Amino acid sequence: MHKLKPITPLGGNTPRQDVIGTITITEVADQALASVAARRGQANVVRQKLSDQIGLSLPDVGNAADAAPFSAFWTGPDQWMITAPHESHELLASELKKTLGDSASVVEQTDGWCRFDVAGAGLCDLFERLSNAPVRTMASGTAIRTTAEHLGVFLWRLAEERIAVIAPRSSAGSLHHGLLAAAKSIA
Amino acid sequence: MTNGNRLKGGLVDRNTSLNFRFDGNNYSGYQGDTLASALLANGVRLMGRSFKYHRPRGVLTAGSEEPNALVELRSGGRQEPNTRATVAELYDGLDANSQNRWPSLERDFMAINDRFSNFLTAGFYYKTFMWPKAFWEKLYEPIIRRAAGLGSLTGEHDPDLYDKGFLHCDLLVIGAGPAGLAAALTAGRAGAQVILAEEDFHMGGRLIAESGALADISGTDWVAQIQAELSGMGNVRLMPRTTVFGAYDHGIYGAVERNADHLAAPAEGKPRQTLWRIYSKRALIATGAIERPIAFENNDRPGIMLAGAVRAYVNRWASTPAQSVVVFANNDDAHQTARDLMAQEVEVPAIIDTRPDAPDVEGTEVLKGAEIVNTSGRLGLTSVQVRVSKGYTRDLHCEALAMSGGWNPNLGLTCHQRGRPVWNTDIHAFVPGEGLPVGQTVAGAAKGELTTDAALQGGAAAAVSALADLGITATQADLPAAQDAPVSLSPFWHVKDAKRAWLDFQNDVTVKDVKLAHQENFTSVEHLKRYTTLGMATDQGKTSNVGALAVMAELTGKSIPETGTTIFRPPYTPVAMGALAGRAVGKEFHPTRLTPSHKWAEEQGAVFVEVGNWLRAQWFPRKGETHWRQSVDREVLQTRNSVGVCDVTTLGKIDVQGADAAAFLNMMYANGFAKLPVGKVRYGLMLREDGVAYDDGTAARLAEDHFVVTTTTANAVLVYRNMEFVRQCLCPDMDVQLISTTEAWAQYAVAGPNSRKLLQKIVDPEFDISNEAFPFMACGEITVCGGLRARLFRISFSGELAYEIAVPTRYGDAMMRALMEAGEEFDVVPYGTEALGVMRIEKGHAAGNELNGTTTALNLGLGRMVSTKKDCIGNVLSRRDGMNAADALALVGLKPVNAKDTLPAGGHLMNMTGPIDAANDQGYVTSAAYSPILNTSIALGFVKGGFDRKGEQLRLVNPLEGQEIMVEIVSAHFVDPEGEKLRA
Amino acid sequence: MRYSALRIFKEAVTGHKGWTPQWRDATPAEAYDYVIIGGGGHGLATAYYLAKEFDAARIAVLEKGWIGGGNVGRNTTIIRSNYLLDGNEPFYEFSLKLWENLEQDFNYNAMVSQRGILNLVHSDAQRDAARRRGNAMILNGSDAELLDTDGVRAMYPFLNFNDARFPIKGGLLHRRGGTVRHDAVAWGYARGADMRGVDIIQNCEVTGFRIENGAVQGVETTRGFIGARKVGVSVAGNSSRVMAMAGMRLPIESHVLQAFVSEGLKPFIPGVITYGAGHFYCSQSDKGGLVFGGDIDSYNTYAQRGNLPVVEDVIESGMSLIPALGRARLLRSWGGIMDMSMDGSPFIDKTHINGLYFNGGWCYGGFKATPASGYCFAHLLKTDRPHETATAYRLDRFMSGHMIDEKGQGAQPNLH
Amino acid sequence: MIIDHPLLGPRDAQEFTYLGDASLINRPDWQSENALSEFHDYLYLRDNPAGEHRELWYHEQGDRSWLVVTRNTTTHEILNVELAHDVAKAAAAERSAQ
Repeated sequence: MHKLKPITPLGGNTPRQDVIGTITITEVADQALASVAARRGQANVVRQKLSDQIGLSLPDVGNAADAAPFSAFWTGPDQWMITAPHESHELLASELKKTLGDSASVVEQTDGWCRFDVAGAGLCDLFERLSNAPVRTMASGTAIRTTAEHLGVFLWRLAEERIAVIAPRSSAGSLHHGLLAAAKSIA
Repeated sequence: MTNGNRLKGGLVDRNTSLNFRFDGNNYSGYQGDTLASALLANGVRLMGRSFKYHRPRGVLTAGSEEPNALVELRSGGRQEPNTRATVAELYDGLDANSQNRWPSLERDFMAINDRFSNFLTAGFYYKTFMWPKAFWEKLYEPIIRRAAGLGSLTGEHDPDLYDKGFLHCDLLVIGAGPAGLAAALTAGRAGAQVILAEEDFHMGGRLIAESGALADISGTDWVAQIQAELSGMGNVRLMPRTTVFGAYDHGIYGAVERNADHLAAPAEGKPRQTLWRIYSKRALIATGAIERPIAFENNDRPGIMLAGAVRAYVNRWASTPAQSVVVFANNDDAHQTARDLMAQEVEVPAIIDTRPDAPDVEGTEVLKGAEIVNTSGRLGLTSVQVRVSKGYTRDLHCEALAMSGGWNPNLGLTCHQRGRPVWNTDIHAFVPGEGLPVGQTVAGAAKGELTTDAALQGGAAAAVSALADLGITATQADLPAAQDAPVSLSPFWHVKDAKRAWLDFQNDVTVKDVKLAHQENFTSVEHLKRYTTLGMATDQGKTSNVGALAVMAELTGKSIPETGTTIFRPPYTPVAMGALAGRAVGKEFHPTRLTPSHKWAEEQGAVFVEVGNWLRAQWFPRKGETHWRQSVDREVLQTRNSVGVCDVTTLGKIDVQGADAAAFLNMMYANGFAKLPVGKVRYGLMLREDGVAYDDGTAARLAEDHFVVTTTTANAVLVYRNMEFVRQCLCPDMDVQLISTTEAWAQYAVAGPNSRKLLQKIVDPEFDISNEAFPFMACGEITVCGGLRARLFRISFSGELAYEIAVPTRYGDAMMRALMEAGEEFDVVPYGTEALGVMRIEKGHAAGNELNGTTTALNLGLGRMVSTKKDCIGNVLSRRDGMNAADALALVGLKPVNAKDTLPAGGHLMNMTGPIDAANDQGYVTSAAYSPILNTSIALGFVKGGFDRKGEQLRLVNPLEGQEIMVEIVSAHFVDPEGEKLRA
Repeated sequence: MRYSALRIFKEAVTGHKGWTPQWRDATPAEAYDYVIIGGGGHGLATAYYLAKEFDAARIAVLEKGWIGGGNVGRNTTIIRSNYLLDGNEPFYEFSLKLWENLEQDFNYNAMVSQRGILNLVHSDAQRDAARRRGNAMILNGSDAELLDTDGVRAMYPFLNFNDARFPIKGGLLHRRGGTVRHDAVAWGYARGADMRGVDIIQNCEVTGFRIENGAVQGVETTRGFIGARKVGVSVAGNSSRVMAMAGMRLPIESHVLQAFVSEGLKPFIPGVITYGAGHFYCSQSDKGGLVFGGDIDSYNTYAQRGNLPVVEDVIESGMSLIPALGRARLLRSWGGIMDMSMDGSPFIDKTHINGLYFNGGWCYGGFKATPASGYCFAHLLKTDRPHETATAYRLDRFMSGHMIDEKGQGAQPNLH
Repeated sequence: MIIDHPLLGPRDAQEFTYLGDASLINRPDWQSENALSEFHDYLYLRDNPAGEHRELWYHEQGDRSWLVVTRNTTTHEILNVELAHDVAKAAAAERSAQ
């Protein structure tokens, strides 16, 4: 095993957590990500294979789906992002590629992104200061790609009082600053 | 000072006394006061000076339409000029100053303008100040500029925070007067998502300003009841202190919420204001009406106010402008002002009504068919001169005058798109016409229905109908009985033969100015406004436009609607720039992108530079180095002599997969990619469809159906967008999938003769990276440091034996440290963008300065790369004659004839003889650097026909900085022109 | 009537009874030698110079609404001669020289004010580009100075030198650049043209061209047919609409550019500043309003209004450059329709139809070009040859590959 | 503005990048006899109508779809939104059928 020590998107050795008022903002670095894009005309094959082999039924437009330890959310026509714990599935993309073969293009995306899970009462007050997404009417288990703090982000509603915001990793600090500022503003 | 003009009752909290200062004097008021109401209560009528003539002015209105009472509020970085005293909420310690006067509000030197008003008519400046020619800019204009403007900015940075956000609703109700409250109540009870926005800090509109709006309950009490019910509804959001300022496309409204303007300063971490973008399915304009003045001689003295405003001060704020108030009107509505004043025992010497048939009012005399012909009082009204009948005038002593020429629907937001108001002959005012923004309706006084009853009923009905459009069934809320007296008004715009009768108070536009505009053929409304500056002041002519139009109509002999109409532009009232900028200020203006080695580079003391949104290490100073050149030269030399490492993560990376991936890249790049073997990298040039080069990079073939493309840092987003365009729109039948992986991989260039040796210590031993096994332009998926997945590319930007190695970003920091540690024995150096730039210039590689969006493959010396054997973006149009001239610009190297000269990028090139001017321009220098290897300054540049001019000498001219340097045209490949090092 | 200080004095003491219309409301004659379509700045200037410099007879300007109601009445009033490319800079330098003598020339104070324009730079690459541009300006007879950070600070101490996301590293100063009272330009040209016999016909919309045997005979209008030997079209954002009536498609798209003005303030910004790291440029009018703008809204439109994202983008840029702006208020915003060309540069050219001439594609830079555009168009109309400073502004330059692309953005109008 | 994305529903136009006339989908044949003039007309000439306009928008901050939006350029009313990929496929099918 290699000896290289990872750092989190915010540059720490361990993920950062901030509590401001009722809001908790947690840096999440323990999830592997892989994009799956069906090859031409292969969308049904991809759905079938993932359903058969890992029990994951790929979600439709705007939605997410879970089949522990995997989750998936829709990112574009015939495209999804699949997540799984990094600890056990660091090579998620390779695993999926083995499963899917020539039916899909699979790309490792784990470190392309930073993720903050924002939780607590007042969640919607916070996100309506960051994004034009209609967060108050977003159901649990839906995901939307939009902008926040001048960044392209995914907002993934994990639960009534929990939203994951997934943004380009290099801008983690700016996004985090925006989350903190909005949290202070509503605290 | 005492609150001598404070009356009984009102919505001020007499238990909370607040101290404040105006122009250095101390006063006190109550919670619930505005600055204007508190000043009036303290007997202060003089609050400002007009823009042009510096006339003494008092408050005219009780709302955001105020043209006169503008002050500088707060001080230092928080000083806000032109704050309307009528909407500034009083807080303890408020400090305000009058503006546009010197040395004091009472004695204003510039009031001399008023004496010369005969010379300063509308447009006078277009006709003079032209002689002698130089005097305009040297003398006249500086004087005019100094005199211009109202309040001032201190220039200090605004210390407050601003927030921004987005709201969604079924129904946005704008205005919480009777119409708005009835609508919100109706929609709220129906379960719709409702936002009720009110610019005032107190909901209720005229309901809290009038004494008898409702029959069986006080307006204030009813408002409190309804507000309580609405606050209890989860589906209704009440937003007081929120001005909806603009109606934008598709039901989007801009609004600004003043979170902390009623406090001395916002609390720590809290915003002063919040800008909201409201996405509404339907919107209801319930913004009420604005009263209009009457133009007569000297109608602008402090103490002369709108009648409805006087009622608001009396009823809501329990302050009267004076103890003796005359009323002047053309309608019944203003008579209520007299009643309300008398009920509070304020003397009303008379009501002057222009209508011969005006009704009587108990307790005062009504002078019917009379008009005011002049007023007195330099700093405040002392009397009015009334023409009671022809040839007979009478002086009335008073300290305030409440005037009313009728009411104009407040229809600004209906005009922000294409809506043009239409004239309504019942109320003699413009009402909203056709072409309202989609989804918008209007109710109440804003629609021209001026009674309280009509507002309540109309508001509720409008809500029912708006929700019906959305499939939501609502029933009209039960509403109280209300005042429903019909509007009784006889149009009266101005008293004839006045010398100076003001229409636009702030900008000092009088009836005479309109006459002059007419005389000079500025008769269209647009010309009138521009020529006289009517309606151009901070109130956008809310109280003046219609009156001026009426005067123009008289002059042209046309009706008012034939003469024109007035429209308004966003914002409805002026909006603080801070709110429009939100959080995106200072360092947060744009997101900052950090590279994987950023933390490590910081530890090394690197100097960083902005490259787009990225921060990259520019160079790494070492102890003892005092000039950046020392660091950069060292980094270059050490890399060329041994080995250096540079973070190149910022280059765009796009993963291209699919059965047609190779065919797709063939379309994207000017050169061919179909035959690139797996395990190899190729340099590629991308053209725009117009044949101009715009990006270059590499594509590595990892499998038959899998490429990784790199782009320049600057163009990563653009190239990806273009690729998606080609994929989806031009080649829809290809099997290709794209995704950006720029951020997923930390990528380092390892360059220099010892780079292989260094990497051999990092790359796991099962991967042979010897020259034979892994030659120039090879690539492969490998592992490093004992099993970490990585990608290795043998490519070189520096011209040295070099590699780029990529690992998952989270390990980028550790990888950098590992490379440094492994390289210790070779004296490895990290190098920054500056050394990178020097080495690429030495090698003659084009970069952003050369790929400037106007240069072609031919210009860059890459003409042969553009394949004629296949289709690709840009190949057809690159063949146009004008882009293939014999003397086309050619990328060449330049070196100084005198090795000590420094070549400036941006210099132009001239032949050795002949004039130095644009006609003789031979080209320009794109990039320049000091080459520590060659011990001289070198440059790249474009020279006309330059490929055939090697060895020729030119003059590099830089007249901007007074330079002229002799240079020689050389090959752009200053180092290793044969590329032996690359392949070593 | 000649305007003078004496005249103002006389009128002031006699009750301003002597002022006459600044231009007549002419009714259309049956035919003219020259019909100019478009009573904006360029159209009026064309008529003025045709009458004054080229002795042309019988000229009419047709305006569908009121003169000066288009972009000349809704811009940010900047004049400058700081272009990079050979096809452009001589023309804009010619224009600036005409500005410098305009008021005496047409006896109207348009308040030409050369308070300087400063283009800020924020990176080494931008400085290199500024140097190349500054040198091109000087080589074409214009003026330029390269300032370092301290030089910028000395002129504008209130810019963000503390916590700027993109630090100011200098600027290119063009001292002869400045501002003009824009409406006065339209009125001054109108008055000057009117005095020389030009018929200015308002509320006269052109509804078609009468073209016979490949030659224009005149125009159909809402006020009847008007014959013309030569017709010049100068209608900015409406170029495509008007030229479509002659069966032509143009390398032009119409886009909206928003502009903004703050409440009146005491003197704050002496000259014109442009931000190099965001979409923002700003000056302060003689009345005290900060006049500023940024980027176009980016989509094709004929609606004279914009949307909120661009408003926010412009003001974010403004605040990041001038942090004191937070306490000033935005008073008004408006939109003008820009004839955005495919390379960002204009056209002053004949068409394939005899007697039909086209002037357009000014993008959002038309105001500063007004005098030279009018002059060069008049020159072309009268002589059938391009003026020496406007030879590059041809309609066929995309076919021949001679683009004049200052920004290097290629054939996408919303990027210029 | 709000664009009613065929897959995602109403989205703020700010998430999109605008390109221009949807005729840019109909790229000429590079081997055509008149390729130069066809490409000139394709790339440079525009109808630029005041009224209905079919135009390309890219959902850059969304699902990365290119859309063909039919919008009135005088009112900004949006009349139709299609996936450009579908439009391009149909056009390609039509071309090959000819």
